[in-house]
Amino acid sequence: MELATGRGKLFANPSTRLSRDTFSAKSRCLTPKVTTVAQAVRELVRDGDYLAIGGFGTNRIPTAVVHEILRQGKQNLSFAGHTATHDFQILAAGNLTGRGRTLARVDSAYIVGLEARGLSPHARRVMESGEVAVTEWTNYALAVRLQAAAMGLPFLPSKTMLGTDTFERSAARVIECPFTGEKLVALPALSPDVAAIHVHEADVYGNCRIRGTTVADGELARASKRVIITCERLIPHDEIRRDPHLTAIPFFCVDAVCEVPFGSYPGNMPGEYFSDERHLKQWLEAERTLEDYRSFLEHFIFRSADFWEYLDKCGGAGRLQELRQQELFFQRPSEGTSQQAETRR
Amino acid sequence: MELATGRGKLFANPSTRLSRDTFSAKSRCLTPKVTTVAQAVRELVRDGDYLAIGGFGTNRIPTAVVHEILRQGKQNLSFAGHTATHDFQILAAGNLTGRGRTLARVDSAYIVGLEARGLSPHARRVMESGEVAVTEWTNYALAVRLQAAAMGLPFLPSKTMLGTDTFERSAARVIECPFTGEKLVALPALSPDVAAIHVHEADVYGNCRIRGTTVADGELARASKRVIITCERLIPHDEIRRDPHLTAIPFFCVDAVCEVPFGSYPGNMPGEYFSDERHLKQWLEAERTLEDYRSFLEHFIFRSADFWEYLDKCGGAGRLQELRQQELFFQRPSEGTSQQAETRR
Amino acid sequence: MTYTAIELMICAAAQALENNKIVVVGTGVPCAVAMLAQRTHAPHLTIMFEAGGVAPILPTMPISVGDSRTFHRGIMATSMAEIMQFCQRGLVDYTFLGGAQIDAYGNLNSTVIGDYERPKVRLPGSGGACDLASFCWRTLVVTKHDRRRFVKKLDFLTSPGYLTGPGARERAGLPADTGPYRVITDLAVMGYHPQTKRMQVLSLHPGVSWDRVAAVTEFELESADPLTQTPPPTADQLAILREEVDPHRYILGRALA
Amino acid sequence: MTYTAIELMICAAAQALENNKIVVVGTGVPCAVAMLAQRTHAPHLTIMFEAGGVAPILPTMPISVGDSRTFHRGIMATSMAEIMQFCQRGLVDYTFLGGAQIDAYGNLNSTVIGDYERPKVRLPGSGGACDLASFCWRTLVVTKHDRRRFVKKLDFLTSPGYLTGPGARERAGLPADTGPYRVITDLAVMGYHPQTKRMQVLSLHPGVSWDRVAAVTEFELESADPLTQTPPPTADQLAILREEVDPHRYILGRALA
Repeated sequence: MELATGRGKLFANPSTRLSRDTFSAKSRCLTPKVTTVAQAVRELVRDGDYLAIGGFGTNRIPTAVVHEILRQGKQNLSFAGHTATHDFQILAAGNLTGRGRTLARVDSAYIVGLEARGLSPHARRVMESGEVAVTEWTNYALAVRLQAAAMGLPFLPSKTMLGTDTFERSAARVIECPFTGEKLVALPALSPDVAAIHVHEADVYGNCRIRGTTVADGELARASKRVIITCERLIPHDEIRRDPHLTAIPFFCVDAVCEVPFGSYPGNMPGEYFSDERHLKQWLEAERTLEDYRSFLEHFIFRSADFWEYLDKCGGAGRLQELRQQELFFQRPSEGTSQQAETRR
Repeated sequence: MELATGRGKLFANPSTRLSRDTFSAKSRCLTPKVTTVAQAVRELVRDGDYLAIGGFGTNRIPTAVVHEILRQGKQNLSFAGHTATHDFQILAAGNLTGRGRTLARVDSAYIVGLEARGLSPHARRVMESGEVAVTEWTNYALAVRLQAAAMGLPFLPSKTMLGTDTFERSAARVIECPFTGEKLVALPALSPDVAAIHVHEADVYGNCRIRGTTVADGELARASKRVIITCERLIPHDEIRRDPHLTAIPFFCVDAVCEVPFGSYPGNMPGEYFSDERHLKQWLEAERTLEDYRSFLEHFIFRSADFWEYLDKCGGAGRLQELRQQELFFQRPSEGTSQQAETRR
Repeated sequence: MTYTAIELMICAAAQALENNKIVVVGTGVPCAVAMLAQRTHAPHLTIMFEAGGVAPILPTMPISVGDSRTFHRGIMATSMAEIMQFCQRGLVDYTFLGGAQIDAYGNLNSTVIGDYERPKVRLPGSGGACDLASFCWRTLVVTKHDRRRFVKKLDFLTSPGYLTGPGARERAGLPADTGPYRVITDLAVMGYHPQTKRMQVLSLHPGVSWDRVAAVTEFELESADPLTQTPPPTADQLAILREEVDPHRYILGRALA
Repeated sequence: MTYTAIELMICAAAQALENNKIVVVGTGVPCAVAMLAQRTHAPHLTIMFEAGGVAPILPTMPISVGDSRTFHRGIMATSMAEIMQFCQRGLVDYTFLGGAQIDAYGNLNSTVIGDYERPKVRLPGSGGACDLASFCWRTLVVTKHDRRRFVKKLDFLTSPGYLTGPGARERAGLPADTGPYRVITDLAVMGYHPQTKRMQVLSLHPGVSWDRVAAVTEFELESADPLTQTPPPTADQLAILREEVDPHRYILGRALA
């Protein structure tokens, strides 16, 4: 019997020969890697790269890096859209706004939506325009694809997507278990060219700690050829060595470390600050017409020199303290549509 | 071209149908599971079971459970020998000593040796007697087999064992990657009937914390049908909830929780106490002749009511404090052959 | 005691969850359902969120399935892969899913409206839905009942229900004995016929007629025998729902989506 | 300055390790080799242990590759699978292995002496050796040179060297460009011929003749051209080795195994 093959395009080569050669050449030197976001993006994100973003859409995301990718006008990227919500929304602003085409190819598990907050009008425009090639996956499928690359394997099996159009539009293949004959879906390894991940704490070498859920960032940091870390706080190297079982990402996976307090804003950072639902709502509203959206982007992104300026425009230290108190005392999120539809991703 | 198949026997069925049905029936109730080692072994270890032991041979091992398996005369077990050193040595004492046959089948990655301390004479006798069936694997292969079961898959691929007699005597199969054509070794899932794991801290429900390396115990706890936890200390449930990202094993994987301070003795427990190299040397020496060994076992195991009595016979609280100070102040291990050969496993 | 459609739906859905089981939920209604069940007949129902939160004590409704509430005082904060693997190996009993379209076999579409290549509306896609629908023992859907949603043919099959009917999941390679379990709408509670695997009405909500349900369902609905009436929420359920589960009326206060 | 055979072996092996690389070691001699390299020319050599220890600051020699010294003040304490996966994806440069037998292609036996079904001696088996020999870029062996060990034909091929010769690793499916790199004994330092992949003597230790090496090697040894003399340990190396790496003479004080 013929085994099914998805007809989606594969945007990254799963060969371990290629990825082993890349990892072989990667520096293992325990050397300080602290730099600015602008410098990190300039050196490590290249036109045409396959990009992946850590966190979970509006939670523990490296916002500053995503803004900077827009500001530097990076073009023609492939993107891993696993629960990509606000991060995807920002990247989509590089398409159809007169600044070329930031996104060219998307491996999609969850895109264009912001969970219960609704769909992003501009991300919809971009994805409905036909100028971005899409291949379908699921959140788990993308996590497994990263895991395969992290393990140094060309594929891993799973039991997801069987029998669906999601499979049909993926680039996965059905295989049979050599022991039991069970049908399985083989998921090709995904080794992004570059990943950006926001963490709670890192030392200057890139040893990182994450509090709370890790989503797929353990796998992502290990799968990616180049890794940019933004962190809420730099911590002394000695602190890492005091409790080595708390390290989530080791230094030899990391290429750049940027200290960006409130770096997940307007997203949530566990134990630090809650998401700014007011700003996220404002953003969604600004997207309704292209004209409004371009002014919004000019103001918040392109005419901001850096992330500090963006934070100031969003209410600065006072607003950030409110979000901090919401996180720590579980107050009701101020305003915002917050919870509109129960439809889950 | 014909793809190679190992000719070793498979001692556990990798079918996910079977394991899903077992996990479906497993209790998910947040109910206290504290019991004695004797009771846990009586209820959860059955003749003919596939058994696996956590830790790393002489590090963080559930010694009390292994002793109790001997004392209760469990028979005809299959065993996962991934860096099984002192744990294997204890179990092998149930063969050729007039108490039937404790070990019947062994998936071997590392057995009969105690790392630099040398080979166990009695474990050699047992394994050279022909009364135990063996299939060969590697440490990573067994970790991956557990990981496959933990993931709910019938197999996982790897790049180990290719081209070796280890493969030839395994029950693995060579497959080709459906994307790249690379040759890979398919490793069948291993879901032990019962596992025993020693941890630093657990609450009464079985939520566990491990300090330091986890070896393969994350996978083992998730792969196994029944899990016995011994812990250095019970801690309040609230303490688990204070820092949920420190939990290594969640309660719904666990069937019994036994508080056994110094439970890894004569092995090392990170941050708690060092291995008792003197006792381990004494043990190896007692094994030289069967007669000596039987008296040794009578004294230390069979005529001890429980683990407390064993600890008393080994020097009791005074000796334990010495080992504690060795661990915390890195004193020279007292006596013992310790480091005899550089041959690594 | 008066109650709203959303209150009835939440109470009816909560009844479908047994004690001592594990459920993976999203934000919004499913989260309220699980919280209500915990506070009534199922105190030992364990809640998980796909981003990695396990058994939180929810201080308030999460806004995102990855926000910090989802593991607040939880027993574990782990990874997405770990949660999915608990599901893949058969440890997770229930999940709640939604979608823009559902068909008679409980298949769901959350990817596109219109043609895939030139979509009228690009929706988010599977997210974790296809994974959860594949792995969990029982899939529940809580949704508004309308004809755009209950369709004969999906524009895109994102997440598997019973696919094309009896045995189709198993033939496709999905784990045996898994699949759609309940659909709870503002009009009725539906299950699936044990043989045909087609959606069937188990109970109509108080005051709702068969014809009204049939009129907003594009496919032919079967009827259970006997067809009963959904029990209205009890005063206890309503009090807990309004005072403890959703005191700020995040969910109870909004229009049915 | 006088030195022992084991001191010479450790110093010669340390010279083979470059700075800014990663090495997976076991206990005993390989651990001393890596510690000496760190304290001389390779301060940024990262040490890993297969049970999960990453980049420890070793307070004293570990007794087990899983004991608490192996992650003392390390940068990470993780799992065995994670360490092996660092290796499998090409991040680990060196590993040290041993065995009861080694052949001309650097294949190793640590499983049985005699027939597999009725072994004369049952040895531990692969442990992590076959994994590390498969995944790491370069495999080193430090061992006593004798005829029982340097054999024409292994009783059992536990861990892969170059298997049957050029291209055999790649044909078997092992990662390209990996394999045996150095064998350091009490008599000589050996590498492998770039074309034939057979073991060849790179340098003889001071005072050791070719015939003496050939006499304790069952297979035909090739010779590098030019064949040099192993540089004796420097005073610096010896001082660091004796005073810092192994002050208690755990390794330096024992007979050659």
